[in-house]
Amino acid sequence: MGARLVPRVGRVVRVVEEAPLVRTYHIRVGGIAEPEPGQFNVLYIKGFGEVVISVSNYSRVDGDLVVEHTVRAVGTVTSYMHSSIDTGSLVGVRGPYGRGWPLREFEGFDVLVVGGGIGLAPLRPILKYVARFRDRFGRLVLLYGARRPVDMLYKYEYGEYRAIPNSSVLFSIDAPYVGWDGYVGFVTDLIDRVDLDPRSSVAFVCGPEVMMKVAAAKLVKRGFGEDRVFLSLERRCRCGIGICGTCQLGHLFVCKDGPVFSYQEVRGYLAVSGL
Amino acid sequence: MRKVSVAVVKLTSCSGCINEFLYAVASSPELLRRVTLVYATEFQDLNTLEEVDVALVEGSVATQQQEELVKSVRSRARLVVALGTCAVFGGVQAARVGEDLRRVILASYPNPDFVSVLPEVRSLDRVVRVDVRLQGCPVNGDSLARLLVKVIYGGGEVSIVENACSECKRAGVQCVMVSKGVPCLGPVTFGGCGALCPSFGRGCYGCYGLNTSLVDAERLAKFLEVLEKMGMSREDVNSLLKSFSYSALARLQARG
Amino acid sequence: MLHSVLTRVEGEGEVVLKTEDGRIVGVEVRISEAPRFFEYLVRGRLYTEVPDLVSRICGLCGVSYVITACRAFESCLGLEVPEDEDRLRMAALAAERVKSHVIHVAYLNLPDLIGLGSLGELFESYAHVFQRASRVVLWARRAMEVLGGRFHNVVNARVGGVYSFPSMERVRALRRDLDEVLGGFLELARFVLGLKSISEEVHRIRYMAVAGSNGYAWVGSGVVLDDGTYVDVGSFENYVLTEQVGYSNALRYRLLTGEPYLVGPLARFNTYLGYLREEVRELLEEFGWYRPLGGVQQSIVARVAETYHTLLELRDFLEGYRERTVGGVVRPERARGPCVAVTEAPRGVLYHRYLLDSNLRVRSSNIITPTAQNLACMEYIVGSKLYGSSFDGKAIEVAKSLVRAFDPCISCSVHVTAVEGADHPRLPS
Amino acid sequence: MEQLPGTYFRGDVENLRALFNVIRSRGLEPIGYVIRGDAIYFGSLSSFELLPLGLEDVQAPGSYRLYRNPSGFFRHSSSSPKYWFHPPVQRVLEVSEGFEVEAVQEGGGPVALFGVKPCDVASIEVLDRILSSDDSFRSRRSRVALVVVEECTVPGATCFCGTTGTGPSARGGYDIAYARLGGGLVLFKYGSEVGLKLIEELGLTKASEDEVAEYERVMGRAREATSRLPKLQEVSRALERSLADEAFWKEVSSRCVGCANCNMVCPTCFCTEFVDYLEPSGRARRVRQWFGCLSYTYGQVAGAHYRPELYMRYRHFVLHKFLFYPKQVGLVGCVGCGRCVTWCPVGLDIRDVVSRVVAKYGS
Ligand SMILES: Cc1cc2nc3c(=O)[nH]c(=O)nc-3n(C[C@H](O)[C@H](O)[C@H](O)COP(=O)(O)OP(=O)(O)OC[C@H]3O[C@@H](n4cnc5c(N)ncnc54)[C@H](O)[C@@H]3O)c2cc1C
Ligand code: SF4
Ligand code: SF4
Ligand code: SF4
Repeated sequence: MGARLVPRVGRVVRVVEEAPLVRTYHIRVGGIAEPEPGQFNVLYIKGFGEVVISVSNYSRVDGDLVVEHTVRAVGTVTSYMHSSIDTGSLVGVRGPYGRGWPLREFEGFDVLVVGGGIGLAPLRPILKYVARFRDRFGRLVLLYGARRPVDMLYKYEYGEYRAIPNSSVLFSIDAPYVGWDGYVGFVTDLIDRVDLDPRSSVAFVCGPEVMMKVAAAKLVKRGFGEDRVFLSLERRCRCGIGICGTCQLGHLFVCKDGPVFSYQEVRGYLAVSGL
Repeated sequence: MRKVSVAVVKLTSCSGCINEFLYAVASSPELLRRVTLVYATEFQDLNTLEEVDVALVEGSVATQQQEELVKSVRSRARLVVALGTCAVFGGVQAARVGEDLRRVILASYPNPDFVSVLPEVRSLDRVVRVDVRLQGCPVNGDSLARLLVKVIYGGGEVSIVENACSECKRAGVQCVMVSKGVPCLGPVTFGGCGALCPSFGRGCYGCYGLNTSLVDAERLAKFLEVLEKMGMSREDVNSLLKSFSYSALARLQARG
Repeated sequence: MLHSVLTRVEGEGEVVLKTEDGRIVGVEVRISEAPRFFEYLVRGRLYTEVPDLVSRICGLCGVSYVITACRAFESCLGLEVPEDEDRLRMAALAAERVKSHVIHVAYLNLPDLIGLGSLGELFESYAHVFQRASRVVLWARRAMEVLGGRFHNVVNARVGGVYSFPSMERVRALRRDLDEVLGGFLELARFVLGLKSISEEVHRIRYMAVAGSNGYAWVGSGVVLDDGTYVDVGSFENYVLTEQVGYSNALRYRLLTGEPYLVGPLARFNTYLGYLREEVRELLEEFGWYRPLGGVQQSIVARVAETYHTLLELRDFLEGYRERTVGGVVRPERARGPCVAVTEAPRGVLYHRYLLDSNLRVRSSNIITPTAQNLACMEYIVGSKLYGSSFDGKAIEVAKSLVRAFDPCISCSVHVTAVEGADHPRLPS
Repeated sequence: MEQLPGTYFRGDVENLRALFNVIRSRGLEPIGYVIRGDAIYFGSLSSFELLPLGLEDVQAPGSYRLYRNPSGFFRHSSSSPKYWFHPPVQRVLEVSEGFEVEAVQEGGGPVALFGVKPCDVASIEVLDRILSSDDSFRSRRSRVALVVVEECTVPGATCFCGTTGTGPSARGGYDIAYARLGGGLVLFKYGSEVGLKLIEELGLTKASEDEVAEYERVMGRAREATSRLPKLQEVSRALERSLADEAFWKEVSSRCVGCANCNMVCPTCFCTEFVDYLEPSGRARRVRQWFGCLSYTYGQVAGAHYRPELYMRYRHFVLHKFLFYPKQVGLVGCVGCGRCVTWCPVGLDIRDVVSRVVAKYGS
């Protein structure tokens, strides 16, 4: 009787090769709700398992949704997706789940988006959202870092981001690379170069956990309130709806209390190793 | 319909795991239809080893020839599966390691000069890179079938590491250690057998191998104290561990 | 020149035909399977641990090993096995024989008889045969799971009996499925027995089976030779000669006279023909096979007959089965003399001997396996057939099919021992 | 409906049997502790004889023995109500070759918890809250039409339900509770209208003042025996302060081998993993099964591990029960049954850990 654990069946309508080992799947599916920025779906790959993947964008087509999921091949199911799931393939979709970025709460604020690597995926809907409701927010700053230029996601969209009025976009890569004239170093270094007034700004961060911790600490130091810095966390997620228990971080369930948390909520837990 | 080519390679072992493979394919005609055996000395005559999708390797490496064989298998196989406790840990034959080889041979053979084996008994991963480990003496044929099907479809199995106790409890079997005072290695042994021994009312003797992602040398030593109180000597546990978990034990000792 | 010709046997071995000027001048059965030194591995172990360990000698006939070891210790420690527990263990032994025989008949031997190279081909062209065989094997597997815990390395046997009785429910389910399995098996049996390709060739060979068995050959007090000579298990080692040859990792055995001898289904069949059940006899008569078998290639007939007989015995066992509680564990103090036992493993006489020290730990042991006993016989039969003939594809085929008819299980044959060396105290005879 | 003071009824085991039969005759399936072979399981009670009435369990850290003893008192075994409410292995999905997804439906009629201990009843309430969005659990939960509790007159040596406030007497959430006192006397009380009706139907008479006094004396003793640990609020507070004390957690868990027996026997541990089966034809099945946070994979993700060391996972187990559960569902997750103490093969004792943490970090 696992009604909530039963996926809808969708079809992959397009696959975009983003970067080495990263592909974006556009999946057309009916009967699921419109996702909020920062929410995720659970994708079921028949016979192999489910994976929790953020919605990186979506659109509507004739009453169906086309949800975009940017997937990095790292383990069993995701690697199988890369080798065997292509345009035309059927994929199970459950969701959208979780608490996304609190954009409504921060209308009128300047928005700082900090992403690292695959972490840009759940942040992308923020960019789309701000672009769509441009007048509801102040400045928009995107800081995005990757290991190498080739690892950067959504390269084809950077023009679009830059074209958002009153916005700036800064990139970084980890180590020097031929032809790269942008910043070299940690993306968190870029925080120093941002001239936002912390008192009227909100920060949304997603990337590897160490990067998020550094970013949050830096932002707080710069004057961002701990309740104005939001992180999208990761733990082992199986059910997506808080009944399998494996995603607990302290008393929080990453899947249903998160994945987006204010730094205030999780700072204590993140400070203890292995909690 | 996708087919995978499979090589079944036997090293030092008893053929038990290969027979589980035979069961795995015999249990489902559909599975059999999707497997092309390209190398299997046990079942067929044609025996040149070419490129294969999957090499199922049973047994541990105890001779020079086996070392060469397994390296050549590795170079030709996309996926190398260490099949069973011998391949994963060394197997019962590893219990002789560290003993005077001549004495060992003399226990079985009148003329030791005719027999040539290496002093070490190595698990597969100490000789070549291993992609999948399926422990068990013998390996569980149903798990093997499950893996094969996933490989045929182009993927693999999500790994879950837990000890035999979890299976025991899920199966509703009452813990023999706690309820009968019977020494049992289940608490430190990889799951996978479905808690077979406890379900027959006896203690686990560890044939799925010591789970070193859970116990370190210190914890193991403390656990052995518990077994000792139940009447199983340290010596006996150690010989069981050497028989079924040799390489894991060696790893623990190396870690200190 | 040397030519290696053997595959499709359990384990690693080869038959080498030696030639001079294109003529075959010698045959060597080489066991290249790496030795595992079980005689050494069991040293110092408590007798209670030995059955689980020696079970690993062979992935095909582990129950035989377990039961032989258990019986060896029970005899020297004076342990009585409750009758129900003994019957349960013997039923597991029976299931093992079924499994082993059907695998050999259908998967390993049949391709020879119908001219196919492999299991895969058999499956393609004889799907029905394959499926019937598989069904029997799968049933036997389930039987072993219910009775002994699993297909190989069963866990439900201990020195003194068993660990627990399977539930009635599981036993009933087995019984329920047996009828269909038997029906399918009979079709397979008829197909095999009706094959014209079973060689009528006669080999003049000595053979040996377990003696003193209650009914058909399972376990006993000793062995009996084709000429009726009875040898008590206690003097078994005095009646066989052990030899070791440089080209093989397995020891081999001959009778005291130097003659090679055969153990296994054919030996049992010829010795116990009159003990086969009525239904088996009728089936054999239908195809003219109710008579002593003359050549090793006819072993397949013995295997089919034994399988049928055993399935029927198992049916009786399952029908009479009652769930019980197991007897308590008795802790014996000391062993009276050497611990010896013989069992009919699927491939023939299996002999174990252990000496225990005062702490009931193994001091030394000797395990003589069926395939090891058959090696000399294999060489003899292949040699006498091919000696002097020209080396060609036909000779290779002949050699292969002859050796395969023995169903050599090489995994176990390399664990053969031992002439008493300095290390082994000689047994009092 | 609350028990009116003084409204206890007296009876004996035969009345219990009568109650059992009435319940069955109403079409309810009694579930509770069932004798099966040489062990006690939690499941369907097809007859009154299967109740472990003449059995006694003797528990200690790492040890459990069951004896036949006509006047003995049975507490519980390793098997808790979780086996029934949140089965160890559940099929979730069946998916056809062509990707038609079918949710596994599970039917079943109404049931009555019969003879279930207060701690275990409390554990169901905990599961109720934590698994509120689990359809399978909820459907099983909704089948419970009646609750008959057996109060613990003689608690076991590892029980500490008095501390957790979950026993030894029934706390509510029951229709009928009964206590087995010496000399075959069984004292009944009701917790609902339905319970009262049933008691009346059984024709039970009111208990005497002496009997009630005896009952209160026995229960008082039982409460005292199970209340020897520090107060729960203090435990939570101390735990909160101990979070980062690596050395402490390493020390208290140094004998743990990560077998996860504690998780499996704990009536409120609910964590599950999913396993995917694929048939050669392309048919697939998803199965959900109990998974303990002491197991290695707990906290592991592709390419990283959030709780790589065993002490971290042991710490999580303890924290979850006493610190996180209250924040998650407003109830302490430990119901004081002592199972994790008894069934830990090395006898690690959560009571010790709790006492030590309070000793070190208490106010
Ligand atoms: C809220 C959230 C959003 C995510 N969004 C994305 C995304 O947009 N793009 C992307 O590529 N990845 C994302 N991930 C990570 C993604 O879930 C894992 O990479 C994926 O589950 C790995 O599965 P696997 O089967 O390939 O790996 P395996 O290592 O084989 O894992 C087996 C199972 O463990 C669980 N698991 C393993 N790693 C993780 C992990 N890192 N996080 C959560 N569960 C895990 C999954 O259930 C998985 O099926 C997200 C994770 C979370 C928690
Ligand atoms: S933590 Fe231990 S004592 Fe508490 S409810 Fe769980 S098993 Fe019982
Ligand atoms: S203690 Fe561990 S296994 Fe139990 S519910 Fe909590 S997190 Fe899950
Ligand atoms: S606390 Fe005990 S029962 Fe729990 S995992 Fe550790 S050793 Fe096992």
